[in-house]
Amino acid sequence: MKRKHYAALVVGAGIAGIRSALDLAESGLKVALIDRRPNIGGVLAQLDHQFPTDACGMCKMLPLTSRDSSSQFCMRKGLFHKNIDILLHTELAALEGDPGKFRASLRQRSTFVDATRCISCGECARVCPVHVPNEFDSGLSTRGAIYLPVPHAIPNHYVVDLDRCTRCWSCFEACPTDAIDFKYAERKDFRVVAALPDAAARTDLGAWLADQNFPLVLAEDGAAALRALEEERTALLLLDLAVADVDPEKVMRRGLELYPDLDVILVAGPGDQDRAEALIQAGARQWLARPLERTVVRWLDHHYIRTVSDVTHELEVGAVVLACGFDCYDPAQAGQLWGRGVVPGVVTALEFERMCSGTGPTGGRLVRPDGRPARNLAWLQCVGSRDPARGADYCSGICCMFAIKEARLARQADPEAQATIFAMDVRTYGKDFQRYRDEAESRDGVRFVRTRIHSIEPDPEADGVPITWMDDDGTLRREVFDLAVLATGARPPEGSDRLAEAAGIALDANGFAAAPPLQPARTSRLGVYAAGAFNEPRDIAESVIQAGAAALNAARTFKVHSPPREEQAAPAPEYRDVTREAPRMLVVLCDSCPTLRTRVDMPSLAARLGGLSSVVRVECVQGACSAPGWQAVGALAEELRPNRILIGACMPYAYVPRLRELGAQIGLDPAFMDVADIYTPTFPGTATPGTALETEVYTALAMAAVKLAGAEPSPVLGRLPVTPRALVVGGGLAGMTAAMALADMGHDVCLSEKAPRLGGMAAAHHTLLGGGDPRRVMEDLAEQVMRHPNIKVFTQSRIMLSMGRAGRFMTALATAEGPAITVEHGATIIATGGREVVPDSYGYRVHKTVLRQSELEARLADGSLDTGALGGVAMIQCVESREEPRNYCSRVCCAAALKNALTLKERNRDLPVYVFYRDIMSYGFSERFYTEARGRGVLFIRYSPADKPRVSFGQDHRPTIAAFDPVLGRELRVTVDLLALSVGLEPGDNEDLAEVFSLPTGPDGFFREAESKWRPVEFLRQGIFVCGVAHSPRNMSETIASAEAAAQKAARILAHKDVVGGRVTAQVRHSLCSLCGRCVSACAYGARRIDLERGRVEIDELLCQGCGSCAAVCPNSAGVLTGFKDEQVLSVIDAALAEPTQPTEATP
Amino acid sequence: MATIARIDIDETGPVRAVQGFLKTLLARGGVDAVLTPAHLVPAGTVMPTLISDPEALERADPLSPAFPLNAARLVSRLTRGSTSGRHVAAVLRPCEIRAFIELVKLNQGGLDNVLLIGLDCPGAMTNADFRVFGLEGDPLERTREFLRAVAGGESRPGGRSLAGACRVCEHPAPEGADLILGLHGADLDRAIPVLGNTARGEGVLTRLGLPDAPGAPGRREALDALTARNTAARDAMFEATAARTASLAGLAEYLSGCVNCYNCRVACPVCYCKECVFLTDVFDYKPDQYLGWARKRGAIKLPADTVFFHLTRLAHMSTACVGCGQCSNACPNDVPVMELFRTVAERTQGAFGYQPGRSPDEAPPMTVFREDEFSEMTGEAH
Amino acid sequence: MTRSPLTLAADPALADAMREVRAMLAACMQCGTCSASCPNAQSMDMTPRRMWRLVLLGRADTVFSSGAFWMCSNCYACTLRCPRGLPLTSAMNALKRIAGASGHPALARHGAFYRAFLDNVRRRGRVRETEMMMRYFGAAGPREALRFTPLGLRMLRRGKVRLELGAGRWDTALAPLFESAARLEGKEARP
Amino acid sequence: MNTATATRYAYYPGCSLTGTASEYDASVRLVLERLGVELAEIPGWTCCGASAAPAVSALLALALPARNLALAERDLPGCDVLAPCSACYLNLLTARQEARRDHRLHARVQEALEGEHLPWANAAPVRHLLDVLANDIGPARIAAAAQRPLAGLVLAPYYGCQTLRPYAAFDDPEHPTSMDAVLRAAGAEVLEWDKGARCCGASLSTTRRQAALPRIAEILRAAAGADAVVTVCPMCQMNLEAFQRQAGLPGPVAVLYLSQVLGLAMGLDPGQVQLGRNLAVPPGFLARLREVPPAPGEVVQATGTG
Repeated sequence: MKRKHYAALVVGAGIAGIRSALDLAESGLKVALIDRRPNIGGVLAQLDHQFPTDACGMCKMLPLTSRDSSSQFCMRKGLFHKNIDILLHTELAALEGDPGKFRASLRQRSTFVDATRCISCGECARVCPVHVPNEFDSGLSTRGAIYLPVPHAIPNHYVVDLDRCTRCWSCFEACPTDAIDFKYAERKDFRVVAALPDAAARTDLGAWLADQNFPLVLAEDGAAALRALEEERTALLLLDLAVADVDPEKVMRRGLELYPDLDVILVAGPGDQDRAEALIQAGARQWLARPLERTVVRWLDHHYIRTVSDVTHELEVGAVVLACGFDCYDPAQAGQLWGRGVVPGVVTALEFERMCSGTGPTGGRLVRPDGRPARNLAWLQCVGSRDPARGADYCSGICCMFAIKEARLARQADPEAQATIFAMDVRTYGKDFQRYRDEAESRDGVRFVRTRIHSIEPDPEADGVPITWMDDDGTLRREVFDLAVLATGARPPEGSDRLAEAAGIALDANGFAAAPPLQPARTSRLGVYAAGAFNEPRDIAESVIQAGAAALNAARTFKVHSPPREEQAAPAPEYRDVTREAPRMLVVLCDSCPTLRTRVDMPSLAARLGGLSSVVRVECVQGACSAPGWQAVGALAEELRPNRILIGACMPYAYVPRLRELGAQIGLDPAFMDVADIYTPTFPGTATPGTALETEVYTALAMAAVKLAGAEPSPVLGRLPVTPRALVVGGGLAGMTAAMALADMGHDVCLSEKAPRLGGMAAAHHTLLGGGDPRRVMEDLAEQVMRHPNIKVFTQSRIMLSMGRAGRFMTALATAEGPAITVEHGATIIATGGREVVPDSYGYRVHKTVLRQSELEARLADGSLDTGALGGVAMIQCVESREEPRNYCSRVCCAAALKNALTLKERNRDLPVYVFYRDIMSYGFSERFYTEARGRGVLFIRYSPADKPRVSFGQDHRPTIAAFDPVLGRELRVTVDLLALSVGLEPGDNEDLAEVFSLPTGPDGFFREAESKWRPVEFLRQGIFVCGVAHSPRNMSETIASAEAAAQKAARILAHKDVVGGRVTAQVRHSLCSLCGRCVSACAYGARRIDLERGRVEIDELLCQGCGSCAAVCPNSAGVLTGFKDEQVLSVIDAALAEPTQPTEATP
Repeated sequence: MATIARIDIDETGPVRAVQGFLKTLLARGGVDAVLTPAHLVPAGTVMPTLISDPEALERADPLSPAFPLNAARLVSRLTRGSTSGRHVAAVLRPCEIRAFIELVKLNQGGLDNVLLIGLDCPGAMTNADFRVFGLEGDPLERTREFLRAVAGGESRPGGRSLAGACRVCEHPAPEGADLILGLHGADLDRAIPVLGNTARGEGVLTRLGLPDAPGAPGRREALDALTARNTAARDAMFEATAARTASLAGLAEYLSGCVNCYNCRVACPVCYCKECVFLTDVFDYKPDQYLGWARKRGAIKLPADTVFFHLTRLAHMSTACVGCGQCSNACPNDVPVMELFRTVAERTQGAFGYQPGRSPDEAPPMTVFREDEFSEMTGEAH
Repeated sequence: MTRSPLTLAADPALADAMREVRAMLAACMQCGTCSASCPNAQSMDMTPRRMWRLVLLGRADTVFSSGAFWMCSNCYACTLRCPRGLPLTSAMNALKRIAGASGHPALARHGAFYRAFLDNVRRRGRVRETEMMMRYFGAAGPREALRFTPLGLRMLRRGKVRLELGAGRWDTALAPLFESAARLEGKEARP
Repeated sequence: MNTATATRYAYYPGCSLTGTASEYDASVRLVLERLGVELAEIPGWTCCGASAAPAVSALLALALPARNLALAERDLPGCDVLAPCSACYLNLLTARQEARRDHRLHARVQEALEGEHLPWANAAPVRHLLDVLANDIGPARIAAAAQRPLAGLVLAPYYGCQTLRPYAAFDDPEHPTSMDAVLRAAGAEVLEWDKGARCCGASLSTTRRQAALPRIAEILRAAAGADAVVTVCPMCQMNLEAFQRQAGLPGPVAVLYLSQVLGLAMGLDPGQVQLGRNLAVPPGFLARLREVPPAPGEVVQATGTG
């Protein structure tokens, strides 16, 4: 088999896999994207709402430059990119070879529905007698054995769930296009030889298989079986080990000798099962229990169809990205603990999400199981998380936020809804999460109860879900809720152990991919990377960042290790100029499917179309989607040389790449071609009768025809040469990581650092939670950066001025040594970091007994602190943090506190350590250290922001901390020798830089990314990227991931000779423009501005995404969209309206 | 509390008093010119006039029932992009002020160099009626007669009906003005109260040194009564118009007199396009197209696109319609354009909770996106 | 419970006695699962969660003056459910043990039943329930005995209670074990 | 786990079964005999320490039960130790599990037992009566032996705590079900309830009566739909049967040992299973029992004995 070559294989087409694939594809690399599911999108296919917008927004990930390479519609529906090949229902079976030239075997399971024939009419599902829970609705609705995995994909084909299929053939008979293929006819080529010494068994088997269409030879002994095998080619040998005359092994060996791909299936009883196992080692496929039951028919059917339908793909790939995401913990694993199955109204968060969805089983209404509206709702946090007893000594990191989101959604869906979230800690550690939570509490009245609900006990008396918990003050409370939502945590995805084996990587103790410290995208195998949540549970934004980091590593591996390959770059197609020609349109109608042919009078339709002024020829073609059909279209085009081509067929999206090819073939810009959907109106159930149907089909075609007739060639705008150099601002961990990544990929990098030496904040770390030597890492990194031939470092430099746009910026740097220098660069990475807050509270800077965590860490590291002599240490978390004006979590302070507390306990086991905290943010795998700190006797005392700890100092400066302990219900006072303050991070001097680069900053002074979830390291302004603490507080590992993600985004630009915008962009007819500015306000992409000097509205073609909002708000068509002229639109409306159903005269 | 001064009226009457006020303004108010309706010599026709010579103010008559055009567009020309540092005062009716504020929002004018003097509007006559009423006898006397009749509650002051738009106008007070000439409820034989309505207005008022007034007695009551009467008339008009235009056929009938002269568009103060889309190539149909339509439908009325023209204008401008009625005033064929616009605008403005001209800080609908609006269409909430 | 502030004064003797329990509980995160699961929490004067907290804070005085742990009926619900997998029932028993060994009369009274029981075990090898109860009443006082009278009579009627007096067959069976246990535990008690 | 062939167990009755729970002991012996299981009483067994030992001495809490395991190992090698009393069972099991978990603990206990020259390899598995009935013997054999199935009788299976927790040795410790099949095999219906694993208050009924009564009341009230509550522990049995009036129950609720129930189903008469010793077998229950039809010819067929 010829191996197809790809730069990378991405396993898992969830959000992280898609992001990685797009990142690679956009930098010009070929990617194979596979998923074991029959659809892309992962868990997000099921989710309609994402915080903070409470909407979806996944499409924001689509490429903004070179837009024509990719589909531009809802990504939950589908994704097409010219550099991405998607294989669904496919798993990685084996990965051999070395980085740069891995050999990957993929196993693709058949869906048994021919995608080229299925028209998604749904007739098959209507007749399927099977009803099983529908995974898409989390089991809240049912589906058949033939079903649509997701309701919204494009193209959307039915698939057969073979395990559930009863093979009643109803769907096969109902399918109007013969798309369902159970390989019935081909069975005659699947010869079965059954060697069964027992006569009754032979009789039974003969009878059972009588109408199964398999050629069956029944052999009564080994000799007969051997004869039968030699007689004719055989596909399957059913061999009972009880055959006595010839050693069964001999029969088997002979069979395999004759036909190497023969399936040998043994039949064994209790006595010879060991033998059977042994023979499987020798080449048998499997064994069945003697005596054979009638179920063998079904088994054979499934075995046969899998054998003949499933396919194996062999690829050569440069690198592999594993993005298999996570599975939600299944609360049923704990039996009835959470009332699953016994208490109605207990749902998982995913089920609740489906209920909130307009396309979900309840149409977006929140209802109790008895149909009454669900108003009183409870969320139970940490179901299957932070629960070592259930194998999860980690925090899933995402559930607190999705519970809050769902609580807010509930409130939106029903203003009377009351939401209660039961949680131990509310982990709002991400950017802007704290405010989101505060808003949920203050605006939406979400109630947070600090407890962990252990279980839900059924109570037949209760009108709903009874929940009992212990309040802080020790009273047992009970409340009955309409719905209880289990915030089920993240678990390694099903089959991850198999995948790990296939990919040759190690898993960690939790079952996720093991990552080396400070190499967040790496796995244990060189060249194989982990994206998204596959090596630690992560939310969308962090998954997207992680995906970018994995993509970067994959691209770097490909670049470094792949043998150079002569890629014959396809020349840019040459299109002839047809603008001056009168429209000559070829109309091709696909009439292969009977739904159209039998309902519409095709000659009459052709005749009516022929009457349109621009149409020169109307032809019918059999199966335009099939290879011969498409050749016929090509031949017609060659013959006629039309300057417009309209195709009437089904599923227009599927034709996009074909039109591109046809365009190149006949030299016609694909903008002059279109495909109109003429099949949807003909589907069973939707069809209107007779002439009305014909008119509907005609109208669809006529509309497309007049639109095409008025089409204008729209040259791709905004082609801009790229300066192959990146400017990285900031020489800390983020900046150096990004610089190294880009330099390694062969790009020039200019690194500007304002301090005299590289290192930034991370250089101040002495230890890491979980081990590792950050000093060493930082020193090595700095040295590599300094030595790298592609990197030019400017320390003590400052950015003064910057102009330009993606592909070409000019930036002036002031340096300490001499005059300002100007750097020309194609991409910019902002990595200016931040700094530790200097607090004004708790006696800091007044008493030497009060330190910041970093200072404590330093004193612990340099040995200046005698831990043995200490009588007690206290720590206060969230100092001047997580409340206005610094209302955000800095992520690193809880880890720092745990790190220092553990070090203290390590050195002095009996040293009392008290941590006063609000919520311990030990998200993800760092939860382990929280458990450990508790285990070592560190005392954690929760306080509320309304009642903070009070610190007083004695004569000897020893601090006494007094705080209300909610568990004890009284004030607690401790006197200690040292007080360490966890102060959090604040942004550096971002405002100046924001001014220079025209970048937005958020309410806390961190840079405001383009979109918090989908474009976390980008700015709305193209070509400038952000990473590290400049974006938001993050730890070293997260900083590295974001830096690599940002580097990947920059590489995406630098990898090309020029930056290309889209074909459809807005333009301004300046003579008509009144400069009212409505289009400027309406532009969602910031692509328009009023140039006051020139007195006109200017458009940045790279930023313009061709959405048309500007044209819509402009009252006099001064704002126009190429390809969507008013005249065209009016003509289309004309064509759509007022075509009376009258008998058509004969064609003139 | 706004500062209130008064313009005393002697036997020469209110118009002279207002002229005196404008003179004071030119002298001490820091303005370089005053835009005010004034009688042209010798015909007496009233037109907006930009006056910088105090003497020329003798012809000014902002109280006249003449309303030849909405002056908002003129003020926008005087203010748009002005960097001269010169200031203009403009005496305007409430609907002119509202239209001007709409234009400001659309970058067609600026508030920086203009002092808006608003009139408590007694209403105006159509051009045709004013030609009959206002051009006979001493023009200033005619104005005084008109004001007396209005104050007396006559429904046909001077024997003429007020213009249709004025009869249904629910905004007779100039809310966005810097200074308000408080005619409503005032005794026009004694004094007109001048109300400072903005910080700028109050500042100017202080500089003018006018005598203080105790307030504007009777103004609120008079305004309320007028608003109530007009609102009732307006609702009746809405009902009648809606009934006539409920179907496409009804609408075509309603607009059947339209000859595509576009006068209404030209007269419209908020139609701000440099060049209307109906004058561009978009509507340059090919001969084939006309014939095609004719063949399809058997008959096609020409000019085509009359209904389309009004629908387009409704789509573009109804949210900004201030109800000044100049469209109807301008129509040669008495198509009741104002009635249609106001009826539609009631719905379109209501949908966005938008009142054109209320405040320069309110962004026009469609230029802002609010996630929570139109949830019944987006399906976000249930 | 008093609302006065709780100051963490060092109390080495009591804190020391509880060290074993503190070690068992150290990983506690005060989630309250134990308290919500405890069938007897309503009968305790403080919830298990609060008691564990006090143990961790070394507040032996408060813990033992409360005696909530005496209410533990060894149902193991908390042990089973504790998300940290802590041996909470064992910790309860440890507290009972420390209280009993403290020699403090107030604490000793609570432990009377257990000591009477084990004393019976020591002497008899197998428990003689009737004899054991008699001894318990002797230690716990006459009111306790009166409480049981109706039950005792019912059991007597049903033939469930036999008064076995005098020596029994297993009387000395456990003597060696008790001795070596005392020796071993005594040995360990010494530093 | 025993295979079906191992039908001999080292029997540890425990002190209660020689005293207040003698009816449990008697019925266990009878029933298991009928089921073809041999019980060999551990010679010289002594008290396991009950709930008292852990509250007094950590070492004795393990050494007392370990002594009995050592005896069984020495005198009945190869047998699983079967305990019908849940408290004994848990003490024995705890000794076994803790010693397996912590070899130093194992050594200490061994040291304590050295005085008697009693080696303890910790080799014998510890099994609860219910475990043996449900899993070793199995419903099929029980059904086969049930000559007088208790058709029409609704029984509430009550497991108590120490049968199930903390080790979860043979059943779901929160929602146990092992008794269901056993009771159904006896021909009875099983009450669907959620109190089977609730605590009865245990020795609090002695030390803190007022604290225990609400527990008892909660359980018995929930059993309202059943003809009887079925127990597998003398402590639970005592608490549930002895304090019904104090707990404020409106009327008496029958409480029987599982072995008594099985005995009745096997055709033993109430006297043989010593129903007369139970403190709570109201007349109504005896009447219901008489309604159960005498064994018809076609007794419930044993299915799939394998």
